[in-house]
Amino acid sequence: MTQVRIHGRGGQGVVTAAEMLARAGFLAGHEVQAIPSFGSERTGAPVVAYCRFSDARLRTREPVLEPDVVLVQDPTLLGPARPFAGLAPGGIVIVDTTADAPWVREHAGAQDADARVVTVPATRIAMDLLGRPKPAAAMLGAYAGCADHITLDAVQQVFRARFPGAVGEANAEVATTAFAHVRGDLYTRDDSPEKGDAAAPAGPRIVPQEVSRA
Amino acid sequence: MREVLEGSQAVARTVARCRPGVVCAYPISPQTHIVEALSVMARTGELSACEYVNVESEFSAMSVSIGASAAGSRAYTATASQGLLYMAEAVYNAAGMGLPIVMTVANRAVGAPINIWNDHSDAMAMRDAGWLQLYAADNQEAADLHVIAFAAAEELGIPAMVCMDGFVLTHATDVLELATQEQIDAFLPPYSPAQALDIENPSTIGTMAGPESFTETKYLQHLRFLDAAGVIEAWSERFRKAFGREAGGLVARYDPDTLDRDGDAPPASAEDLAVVAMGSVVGTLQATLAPMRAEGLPVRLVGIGAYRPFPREALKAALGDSRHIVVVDRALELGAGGVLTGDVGRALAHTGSRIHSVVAGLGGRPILEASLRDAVRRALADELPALDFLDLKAGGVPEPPVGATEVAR
Amino acid sequence: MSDHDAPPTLGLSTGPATSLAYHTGAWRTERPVYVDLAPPCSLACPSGEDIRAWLGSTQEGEAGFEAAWRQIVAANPLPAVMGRICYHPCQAACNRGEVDEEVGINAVERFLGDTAIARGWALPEPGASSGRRVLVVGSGPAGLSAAYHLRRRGHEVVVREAAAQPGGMMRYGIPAYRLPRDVLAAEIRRIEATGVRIECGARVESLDEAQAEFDAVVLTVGAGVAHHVDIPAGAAAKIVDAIDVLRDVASGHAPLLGRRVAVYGGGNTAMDAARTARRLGAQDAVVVYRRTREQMPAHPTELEDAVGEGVRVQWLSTISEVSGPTVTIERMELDEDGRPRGTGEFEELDADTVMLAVGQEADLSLLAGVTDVEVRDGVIAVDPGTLMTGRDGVFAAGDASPGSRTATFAIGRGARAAAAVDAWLASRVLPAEPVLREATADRLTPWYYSDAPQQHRAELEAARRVTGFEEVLTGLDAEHAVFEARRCMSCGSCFECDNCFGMCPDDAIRKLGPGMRYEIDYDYCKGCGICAAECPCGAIDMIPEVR
Amino acid sequence: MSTVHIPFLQTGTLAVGGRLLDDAERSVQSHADRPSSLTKGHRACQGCAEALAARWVMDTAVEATDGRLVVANATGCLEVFSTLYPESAWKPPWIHSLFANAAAVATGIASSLHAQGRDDVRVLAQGGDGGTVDIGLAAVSGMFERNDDVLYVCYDNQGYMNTGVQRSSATPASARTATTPAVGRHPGAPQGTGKSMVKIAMAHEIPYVASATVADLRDLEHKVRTAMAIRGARYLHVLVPCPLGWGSQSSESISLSRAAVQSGIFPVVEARAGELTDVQRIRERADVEEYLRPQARFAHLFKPGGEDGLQRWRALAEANIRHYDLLGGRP
Repeated sequence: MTQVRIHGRGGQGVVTAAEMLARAGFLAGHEVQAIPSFGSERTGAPVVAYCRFSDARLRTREPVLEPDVVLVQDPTLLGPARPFAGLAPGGIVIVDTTADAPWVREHAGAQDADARVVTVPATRIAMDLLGRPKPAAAMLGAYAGCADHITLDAVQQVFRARFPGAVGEANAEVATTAFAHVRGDLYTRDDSPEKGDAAAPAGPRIVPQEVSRA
Repeated sequence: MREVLEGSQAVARTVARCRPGVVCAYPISPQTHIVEALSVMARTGELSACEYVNVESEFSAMSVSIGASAAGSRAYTATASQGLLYMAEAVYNAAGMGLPIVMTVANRAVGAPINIWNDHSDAMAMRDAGWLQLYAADNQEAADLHVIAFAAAEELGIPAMVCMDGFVLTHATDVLELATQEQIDAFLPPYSPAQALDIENPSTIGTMAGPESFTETKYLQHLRFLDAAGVIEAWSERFRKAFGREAGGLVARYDPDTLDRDGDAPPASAEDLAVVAMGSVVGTLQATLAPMRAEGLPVRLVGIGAYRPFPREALKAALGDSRHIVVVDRALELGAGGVLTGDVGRALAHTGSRIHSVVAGLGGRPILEASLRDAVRRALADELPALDFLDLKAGGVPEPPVGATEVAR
Repeated sequence: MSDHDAPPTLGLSTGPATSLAYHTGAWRTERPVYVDLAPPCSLACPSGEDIRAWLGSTQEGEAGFEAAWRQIVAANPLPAVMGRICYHPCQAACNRGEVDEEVGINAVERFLGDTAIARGWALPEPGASSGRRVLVVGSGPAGLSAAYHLRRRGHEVVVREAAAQPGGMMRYGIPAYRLPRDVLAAEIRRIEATGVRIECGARVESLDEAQAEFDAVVLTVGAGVAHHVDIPAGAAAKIVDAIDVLRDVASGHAPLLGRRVAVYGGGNTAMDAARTARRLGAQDAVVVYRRTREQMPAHPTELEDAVGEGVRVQWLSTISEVSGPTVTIERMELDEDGRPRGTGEFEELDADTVMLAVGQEADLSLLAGVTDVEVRDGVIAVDPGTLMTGRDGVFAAGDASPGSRTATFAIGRGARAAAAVDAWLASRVLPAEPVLREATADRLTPWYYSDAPQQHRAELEAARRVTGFEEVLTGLDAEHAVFEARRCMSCGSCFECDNCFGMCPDDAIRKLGPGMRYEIDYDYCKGCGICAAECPCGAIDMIPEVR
Repeated sequence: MSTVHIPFLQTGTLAVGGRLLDDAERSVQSHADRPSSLTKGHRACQGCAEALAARWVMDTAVEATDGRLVVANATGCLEVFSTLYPESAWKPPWIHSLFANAAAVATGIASSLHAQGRDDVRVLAQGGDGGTVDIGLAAVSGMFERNDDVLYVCYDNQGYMNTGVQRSSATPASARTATTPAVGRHPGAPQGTGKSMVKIAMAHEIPYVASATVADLRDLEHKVRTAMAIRGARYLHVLVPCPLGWGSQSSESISLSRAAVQSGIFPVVEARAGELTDVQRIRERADVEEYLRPQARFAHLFKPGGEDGLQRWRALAEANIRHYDLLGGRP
């Protein structure tokens, strides 16, 4: 079972991201579950949503406490939302920022966390290609770029299905760009102490920007 | 076709495929996604020959449903929490009038303090309103239950609530398989109202009953309600045969080891600790108990499908010889304990059972597997008190910040 | 579908109109009952006409005219006459007067009378012959009425009239401008057509002889002899009796009265005399009357008409002396009892002729030497119920008997005398006239009657009136007669307005169909009294429920 | 019973019947075979104007719809006195649900009928002033605002008579009720309170709003017929004297209504889409005393100290007369 936690702010499409992620996971052949942690929050307030992938039918309804993957749609949440909390050893943290992984670790107070930190300027990409600060597709594209739970193709499919027409296409492009960004920046932005251990970017396995410290 | 759907969408689509004539609702979290979806379908024509009525209150929502049902339409509404209480008078009325309205209750806590998150205190407040109360363990069942609810309600002339945990289910996205239009058309008989307002055969509906007839009226309602258990069981069984999956029923049994739902699972035995629960916590319990069984712990799970009528016999049958019961309860009867526990206790009267009430998940507090596991372990170790509040924080409610206190003064 | 056997709980629905099983009539402490009360118009009609009934028929228009006329002549054989000369006390009593204006009953009666003449409607056929013969002495309204009603009862009737023409005061006392002679003649002829024989110029001289010839005798000799007052008068004074003048005018021998005429008196004859004087050329006609307007016996409308024609009235005045063309008048005043007394103040008035209209007396020469027929206060004393005089088989009615000296009273008494004669001839006891409950104004709910003004007969211009003896008032046309009749409020008698039926909160009144009125369903009537309160015409009583 | 001669009379349209009228001009109530939708055997008090008005309204609506009428009734006197199980005094299909929800139940019925393609069947909702002006106002307002195809009729007897004559927001100033007793310095209902449901309805700009009384059957029937010829939300407010609550004689229910109109206290109006379109003029002007004095609930106005209250009533009548031009320009 893979568990994902998504942090963001109201209006950024956090809940949509969780649902799209679940849908993409379903297309990848998983049993899936998306659980938004809804509040009475309005636009701008911190929001959390969860997603699970599993090969067996999902039963539990508890929130994700020990995520394998954390998506942070807003770097200002790095401190208050404690995105590294409960992160499974070697878990992935994908952050929407133009900054780099060390900056993320610093601002999250997670310099020594056993995690792989990946950054992607998701909102910027979304603004460029979609014209709106909706980073979900970019975040999922980045996710597809650094883990094999979902594919870029599935991400594109679910956004096209949800937003038929131009918006869906734009989101697909956003996802592709983010995907490429993650892949392309793999070595240039890598701040991993074990830089030299990084696997080559060839083959089906996608190599994240930051590799596990394990 | 298995698909990924939000629970509310699943319910809305299934309700639409039941072909209601009138859908009327007033928005309240966490019911909104359901009625929003229905309003869209009414506009797009996906929901045809149906009036979607936006009203000014839940009270009117139920009242419109009453009028619609009496006038010969399959009527549907949805609400939660304060909304259910605001319509309370009409909820009782619909039942007394024998109008088979189906209502989704997206279970939510009742204030004060105001709280939009899940527990069962709203539906529990309506437990004696004369409605069937069917609880969904997951979104698949939530959707399927609506089909069963319409069928049973209409056969009985008793309205039905389908209770699904607010947010936990309504807003969760799951993989599920919706009953198709063709399947529902084949399964659900067309609505033929027992007492429609008919200009050809006019009748007076909703008369006043004096002391000379009120008791008898209630007695007949009671008898009918007793019949409801058999009707729910029968429709659930028909559903299982037609759709190849279990939904509804009075009590859900689970395989002792896989914890998969299995109507043929054996009853609990004398050495078993039986955990009784209803709603989405059943899923979390499935996830929690399976590893414990694997450890060899004697634990069984029994789910309550129909809270009203309360399935005393089916529950006793499922509990078998087990005399040690933990009820995971999502509503609190102040000064007493869990509400469901009270019903279980009454069902098990004179059986010599030890019953623990574990009050959990009030006002949206997540129910964690670890906490459940802990409670079960304590029960097995005879360390669980008769009433336990799961994950109760020491020190009570946090103090407000100083500044706020100053302003308040 | 399943094995459940408890019936559905239908929220206690029930069939429609099942409340019929619950009889709310038991709640009642008072019950409404429909009544038929006597309307004030009929109660006030000396002729005894069922005015409400014949107005009712008139309301139906053309189809109802003959029926209406027949309802009149059931009491009064002279509708065209009375429609002109009656002072219509019915109208004074009419409850509609409290709503807007009283119903113009008299005008409608005239319309019906004229219509009957124009269409030649005959009076009812007489009943089977009784073989009895009755003599009626005098052919005034009382005599004609008595004769007509006797004839209807199958008796052979002979009317003997001293004058040359029948009609009595109708012919000789009432000016033609009020009662055209052809109208009078037509209605008398119609009575004769029923078999009544009228012998004119046939003065009855002996009661004994009359009784020998007839089984019964009715004395309706009238009061055609003028009263006289002693007024000191010079030789040149021209003082005449008003009644004589009227009679002369009626006979076609109009006297010369001069340019200035004084009429002494305050009754209707005085008014007729003054108006006749104007027609005969008097430029100044002054009525001299001892008392006040309020005390004047003449009918107010007669006074108004006279004043309208230029007649002056000198109130609280007596003529103390007539000397040549100079009349000396004493001013009067009223004492504590309202009686006039002299003030000692005098004034003078010029008059070429003084007409005395200070009352008339019955000519009772027939009774000279008849001791068993008592004359009291100048009139023949009769039993008030049977109108029989002291002598068996001799009855009296009209102005020669006690009571109001009006044509309408005379007609009523004539009819009563006829009934009494009929009973006497058959040796039956004449039942007393029933005491009827009056439909008083306070019983009515006048709100429901539409506002509608009385249809006044177009009056001829006053100037035109005084130039001759054309009829002063023209009649209503059919449309206006119907309209006027419809102003009748049907006091005390249901006219099926549906108010009770429509306004019963308990749906406890059954409508039985046109002409059938209604029936109260006492199984359900709670006795709220709305039907009685909202009945426009007061035809419902609430009476205590005695169980 | 023998046939008697029945004459025509000039009662115009003031009486229930009147044989001078063409058949088309006759009131529904004058017909021997009228529907009598609220029939005998109901348990209303003697002289109950609500029972009367309800029959008038519904009979007219039944005729106007050719019997295609369904009725939703609020809790209240009307419901209680007509449907004590196992008896019902109603003939049309009729439903009672709750006190506050008649308008919403009616909406439900109308929606259902529309969904069934039965727009030929019309819906009438009715309730007392409490169920309309007070507890049911939200539902009534909602029905108005949505312009649902419902005629809502309020039978206004100016208080909670069913529960023993307590004050409602339709109770007029000075009126004695069980909760505004005629004691103290300001006896009866307080001045300056209460609402005008007609104005509230007009503010919704629904197609048709009218007021009527039991003093004028033709007017009431006309208004019901007019309303039934219109689609959408319609409102009819009928003043119904209550002998019990008003302390009047049971026989006075009609005459009090008449006095209310003729004194100017109760304006009888018609409005379309929020605009006043017709006003019934005063025919025979009455003093407010004609209306007030027969009612025991106003008895204190005629005792020492009551002059101010009486004066306020006169002022109210004058204000209405001015505002609605009830005299039609006459002095």
